[in-house]
Amino acid sequence: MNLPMLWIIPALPLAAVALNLLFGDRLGKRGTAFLACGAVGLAFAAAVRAVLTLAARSEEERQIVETAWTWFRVGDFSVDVSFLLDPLSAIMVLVVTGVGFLIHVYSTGYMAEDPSFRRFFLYLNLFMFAMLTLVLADNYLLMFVGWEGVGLCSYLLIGFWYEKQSATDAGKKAFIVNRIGDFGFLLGVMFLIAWTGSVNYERVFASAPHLFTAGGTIITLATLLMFVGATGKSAQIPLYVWLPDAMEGPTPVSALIHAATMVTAGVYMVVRSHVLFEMAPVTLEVIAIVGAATALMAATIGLVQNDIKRVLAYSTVSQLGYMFFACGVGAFGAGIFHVMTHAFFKALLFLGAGSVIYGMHHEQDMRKMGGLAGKMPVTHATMLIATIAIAGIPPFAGFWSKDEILAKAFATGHYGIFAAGLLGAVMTAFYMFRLYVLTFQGKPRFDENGGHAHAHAADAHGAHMTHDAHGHGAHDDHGHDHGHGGPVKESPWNMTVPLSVLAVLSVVGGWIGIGKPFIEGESWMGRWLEPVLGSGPHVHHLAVSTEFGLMGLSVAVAAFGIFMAFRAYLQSPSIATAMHERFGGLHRTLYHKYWVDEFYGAVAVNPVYQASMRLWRFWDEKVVDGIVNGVGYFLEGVSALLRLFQTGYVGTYALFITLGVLALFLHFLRS
Amino acid sequence: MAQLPWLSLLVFFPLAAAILVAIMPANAHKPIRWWATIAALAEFVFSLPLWWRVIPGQAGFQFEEKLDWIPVLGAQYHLGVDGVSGLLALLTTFTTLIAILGAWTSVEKRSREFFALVLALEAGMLGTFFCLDLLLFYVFWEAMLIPMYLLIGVWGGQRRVYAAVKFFLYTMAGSVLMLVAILSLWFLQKQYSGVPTFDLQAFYQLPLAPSRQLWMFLAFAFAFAIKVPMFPLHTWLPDAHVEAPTAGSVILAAVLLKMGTYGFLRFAMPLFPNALVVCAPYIAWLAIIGIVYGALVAMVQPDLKKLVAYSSVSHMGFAMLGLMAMNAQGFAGSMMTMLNHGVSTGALFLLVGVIYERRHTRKIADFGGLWKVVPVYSVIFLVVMLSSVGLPGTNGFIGEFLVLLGAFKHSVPWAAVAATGVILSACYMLWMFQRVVFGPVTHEENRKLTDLSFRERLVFAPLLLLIFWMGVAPQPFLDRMQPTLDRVLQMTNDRAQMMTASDAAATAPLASRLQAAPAVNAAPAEQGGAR
Amino acid sequence: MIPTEWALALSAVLFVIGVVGVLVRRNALVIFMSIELMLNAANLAFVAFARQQNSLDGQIFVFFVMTVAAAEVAVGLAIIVNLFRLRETVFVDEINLLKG
Amino acid sequence: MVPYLFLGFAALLVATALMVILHRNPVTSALFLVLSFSSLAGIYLLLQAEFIGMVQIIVYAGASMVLFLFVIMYLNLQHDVEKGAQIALRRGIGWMVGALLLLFAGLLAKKGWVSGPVAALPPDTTGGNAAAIGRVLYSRFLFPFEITSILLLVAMVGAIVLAKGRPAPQGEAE
Repeated sequence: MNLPMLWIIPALPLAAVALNLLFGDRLGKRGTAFLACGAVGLAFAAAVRAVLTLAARSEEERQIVETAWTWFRVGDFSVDVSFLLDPLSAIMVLVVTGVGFLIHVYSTGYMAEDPSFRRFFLYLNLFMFAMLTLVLADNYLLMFVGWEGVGLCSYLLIGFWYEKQSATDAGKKAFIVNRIGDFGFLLGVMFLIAWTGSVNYERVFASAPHLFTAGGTIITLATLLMFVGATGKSAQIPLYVWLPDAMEGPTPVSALIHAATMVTAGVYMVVRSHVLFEMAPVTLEVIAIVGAATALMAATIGLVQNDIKRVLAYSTVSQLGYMFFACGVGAFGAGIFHVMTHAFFKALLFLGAGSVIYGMHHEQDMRKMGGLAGKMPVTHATMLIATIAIAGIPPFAGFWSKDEILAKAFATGHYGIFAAGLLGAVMTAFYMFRLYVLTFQGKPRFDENGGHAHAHAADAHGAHMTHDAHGHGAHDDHGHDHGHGGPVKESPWNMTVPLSVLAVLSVVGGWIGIGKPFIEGESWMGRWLEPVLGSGPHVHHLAVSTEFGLMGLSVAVAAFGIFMAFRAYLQSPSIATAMHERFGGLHRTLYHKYWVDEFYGAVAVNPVYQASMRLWRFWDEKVVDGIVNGVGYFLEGVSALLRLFQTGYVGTYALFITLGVLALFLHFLRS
Repeated sequence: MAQLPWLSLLVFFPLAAAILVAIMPANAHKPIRWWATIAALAEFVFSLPLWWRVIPGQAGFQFEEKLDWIPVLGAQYHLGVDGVSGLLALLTTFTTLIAILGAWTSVEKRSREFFALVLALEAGMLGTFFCLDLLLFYVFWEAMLIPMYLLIGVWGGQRRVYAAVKFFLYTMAGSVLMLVAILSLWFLQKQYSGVPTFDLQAFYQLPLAPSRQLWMFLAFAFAFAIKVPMFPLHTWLPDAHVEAPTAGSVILAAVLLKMGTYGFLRFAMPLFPNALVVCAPYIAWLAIIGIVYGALVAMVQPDLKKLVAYSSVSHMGFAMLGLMAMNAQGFAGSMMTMLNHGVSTGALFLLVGVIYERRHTRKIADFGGLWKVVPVYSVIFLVVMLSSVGLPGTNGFIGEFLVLLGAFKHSVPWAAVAATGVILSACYMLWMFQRVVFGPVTHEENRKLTDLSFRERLVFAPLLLLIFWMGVAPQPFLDRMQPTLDRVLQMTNDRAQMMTASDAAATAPLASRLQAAPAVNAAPAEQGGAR
Repeated sequence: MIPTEWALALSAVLFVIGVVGVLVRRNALVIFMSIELMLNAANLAFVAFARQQNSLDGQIFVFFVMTVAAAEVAVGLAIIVNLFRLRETVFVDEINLLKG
Repeated sequence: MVPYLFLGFAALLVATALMVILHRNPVTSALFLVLSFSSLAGIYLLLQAEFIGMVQIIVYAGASMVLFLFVIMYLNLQHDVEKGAQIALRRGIGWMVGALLLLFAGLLAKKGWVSGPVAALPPDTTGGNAAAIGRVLYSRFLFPFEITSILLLVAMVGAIVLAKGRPAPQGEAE
């Protein structure tokens, strides 16, 4: 057993960053790609080795802690840079390095012709480092390092094409919105420090039951604040607004950061702190409601978006909502399970979308696609798998996790949330298959001989909505000089291979979570997580018949959604058009995402800006400086008065001298 | 004792170098800057032992030097160093070297006088940090003002005279009050012990009736608050920074502002602990207002330097808040924030100076798309900006976090409001960065910008190194400052209790020489709090 | 024997005449003469005291005062001449170069 | 006899001094000043300051006043015009202040008067005091005396430089 083995995992990508910085200009594209992918591949290998080591231990000992050094120590408070591998972080680290590796490989194809190839991989590796720090940290503060680090990389990668205003805007928005969440998270962590005196998970969780009263104000406040952090990172109401805009980044980034890994950090954090959250039922309730509301709201918005990546973005927000309400109803294991399956199929969806976009020469508007199934067979097949997975059809991965969440919600008596989840599932199936149909089925709505099918293309719906306040559907026209023209064809191998691998995972990935009605006892996943999560959220187990009933219901609604999508967009597009016309106002509201961005702009961004301007122009320059300058002017005025005595005539001066002498005489006379 | 008067040498070597530079031929630009650089480098190397020779565990003053200065008054030439002043002195010598290197090509007129003044300023700053005699402190404090005044007034921008006079008068207004307080301390000390002295350590032993402390504390606090600068007294800073030459801005931000917080830590707080307890909430709220206010106003600045200047107001608000929290984390955080601010904001000013030198404008609107033209510059800018924003892993985070933690332990609302500064700092910095570095190149002039020269890279390399060192492994810094900070904290609390206890009895003979202050609530500093 | 008081009284009167002269006249030359009068009033006092104390020191002082007065006259008149060349006047109320 | 002489000289002195400041013609003023200096010299003689009295005649009444007259004539000054309300006001203030000064001085003198030690020995008046002054001047006061000579030299140079005026504009090649 040659420890250390944990710190090497985040260190590998970091080393790649350093090497890239120092020697990147001499490596060339191949070298850079090799370096970046190699580092992440090695990190994956190291992670596998570490997890195997972990798995080899008995259940009680499944925890590896490695302390690198003391970060800082002030008074009685000290923070270590130390890493923790337990079953929970094991899942995360495998997902992150595994999916991350695939996406790195994919990126070598997708970004092949970008002039900033090297910079892209630099950021990507940096992201891997930060994300691995986040999941491997053994205390909240080190987690916060990763937490902010991924935020930074997200910022850099969203704004990767920095010459595009909308991209840098989106990056900035992501960072600032995340910061609002971080503000909450930081305060929450401070509550923990103030009461428990530590940020170390083990110590906090061990002492929490003695220090906090379950359901008390303090623990509720602390967990709520931490949840604010989670809403920022994981794009929940009210801080979800940055994620759809984040689609300005290159597609592999969307896949890696905004689908598979970073956005699930909030869920990970909540699950990691489940000991605390379980002590605060009010917070859990809030999480459940927020999660369900987000799942529904994002799904409704996703119904009408035309940009392929935006549909996926809202779908991600919606799926994150599922994860949160899983946590909210106490099904932390189910939440993490969904994190994992979602990572597989959503990464696949994004990469598939990327492949489509790549094939379509950076066209992202689904209204200008169609009929790609034959032209891009691998992409089509893998995308179809992922779409089925997310729609929740057994035995694909998404079914198992989503069903577990819904079942847990039902079992814990959260019927309203269960209903919302079910409704969300219908919409998910609908909009995902809408995406699939519009992209791969039907007739091509573009010039098949190459070139863009610009706005003349058949516009199935929403033509009246070409006005676009936020630059949606902007193409990735960022100086790529390739492929404006030429027929649509399948992507190269380094893009299709990752797609295939992820497709396999999207099918089989859910099987580890097959539990109760099919096998005896807890699912494999549940047993694996037991050392961390305890023996499960002790819900009254449902009868087998109920379980099967719920499954049937969930499959049924998914099938209904799929059927509707095919019907409205493939068989008789008139239905879709008719619906849009019938519910124009609703459609507009959805298309404009309930005008939330505009609302935030009106109530937060603009007032703050205006107020700042006033503060500066009025308070600083008029009031404070006015007083300062006023003192100056006052003294100047007094001096001006005194100056009147300085006539410049010697006679006057002589008179004053004499008067002075007289005064002196008077003084002597009086004394 | 054959010990070298090391601290005196540290203080007076730059002065000697300044004089030597000043008598060089006026138009020998090259030799002048070379010699100035060599002097600053020698001084820095010479000060490096402060890092390891000042023994961290030993809390008191070390390397003390004591000579009679004005025996009648009991004023002494008394120098000494401890963890806090040692670190700040290191920051000073380091910053001066960086500033001189950074100003190599930017100063064309009267370069001889310029470099001489920078070196003289260094002497003044070091003296201020080292001296342990209040009269001497006052002398250094004022002496420091003159070179800075000239640097702004002669080498500044368009409104340099206004800015220089404003800077001078603001600081003077405060320091005059401080002088009065120093003198009244002296009288009280003389009455108490019969021996006239300005010695700081003697004052540390002087019991003062809580009712009497308030006015003296306010006088000290006013002087230091102007220097920090705290919220309503900050308006000299944007003007001074905008008009000052780059080197002046760097030194002003990196060191001069620290004089204020250092003054609180060394003088105002331990000397007048009971008054501090009364005033701390007000000062803390002013600091918090400063944090938010500075950030908000920074957001709307059209001028790069002004933006950085207002961000200084915000950052120094953190430093003050940490002090007012009156606990180990707050103190350490405050001290870290001082060092961080010195490094990060100094670097920011240098960065602004670099493009100013090339383009002769500081308007944000005049830039855009710099990443394409000057990538190395942009990357450095990015790192420095992130450190200023307080990204974990860079130095900024440690300070901010510790301050917030300290504030949180003292009062949750303090931390809650102050933490919004974390959001706002991201807002103004990222927005500025986006407008300057991202986007397409909108001004043709910017296409011809040249990237950093070797000398400039040499300037930024140590700054970046420090940013990461202090962010990743700040413990060496914390180890050095903590014994001292603990001692200050201990002393402040002890004195507060002692004087509360002995208010009526022991200090009765002193009578009410100073006007009695309003009744003092003499609860110990740990009040409210999270416990 | 003349009482010292008499001489002092005379000195005072002479001095006041000088003062009045400075105050009421506008001709620089006459003002200058008035100043000479005041100087002489001082000299008179010196001499009177010297006699009272039977010491020569007072007279020596007078001697020095006279020297200084002579120098002053020379330089002062030169200044007045210069001023006249510049301003074509010797009236002090037409000259306010001292005004700030 | 001596007191009467003193009173006579004093009256003459005050009268001529008043004429100095009252007469409109500067030449006349100067001439009255000569007269007043001469009477002062007489008073000096009465006060047993023979050397000073002589020097007063030579230096003041002689040299200085010649200079005055020379300047007045050089500048070709006529009667001063003293008209207008402002000048009248000035005159009023001037006389009032003068009167007040004299009054206060008198009051002060009345209020308290330390007469100081009176010489024990009667002053030696035989043959004047020039020799005695010379002895003191060249021994005890030698240094101030030399300094005075330098002062005079400086004054001389200064007067010449000042009176010479500025060089003609074309001389300054700029």
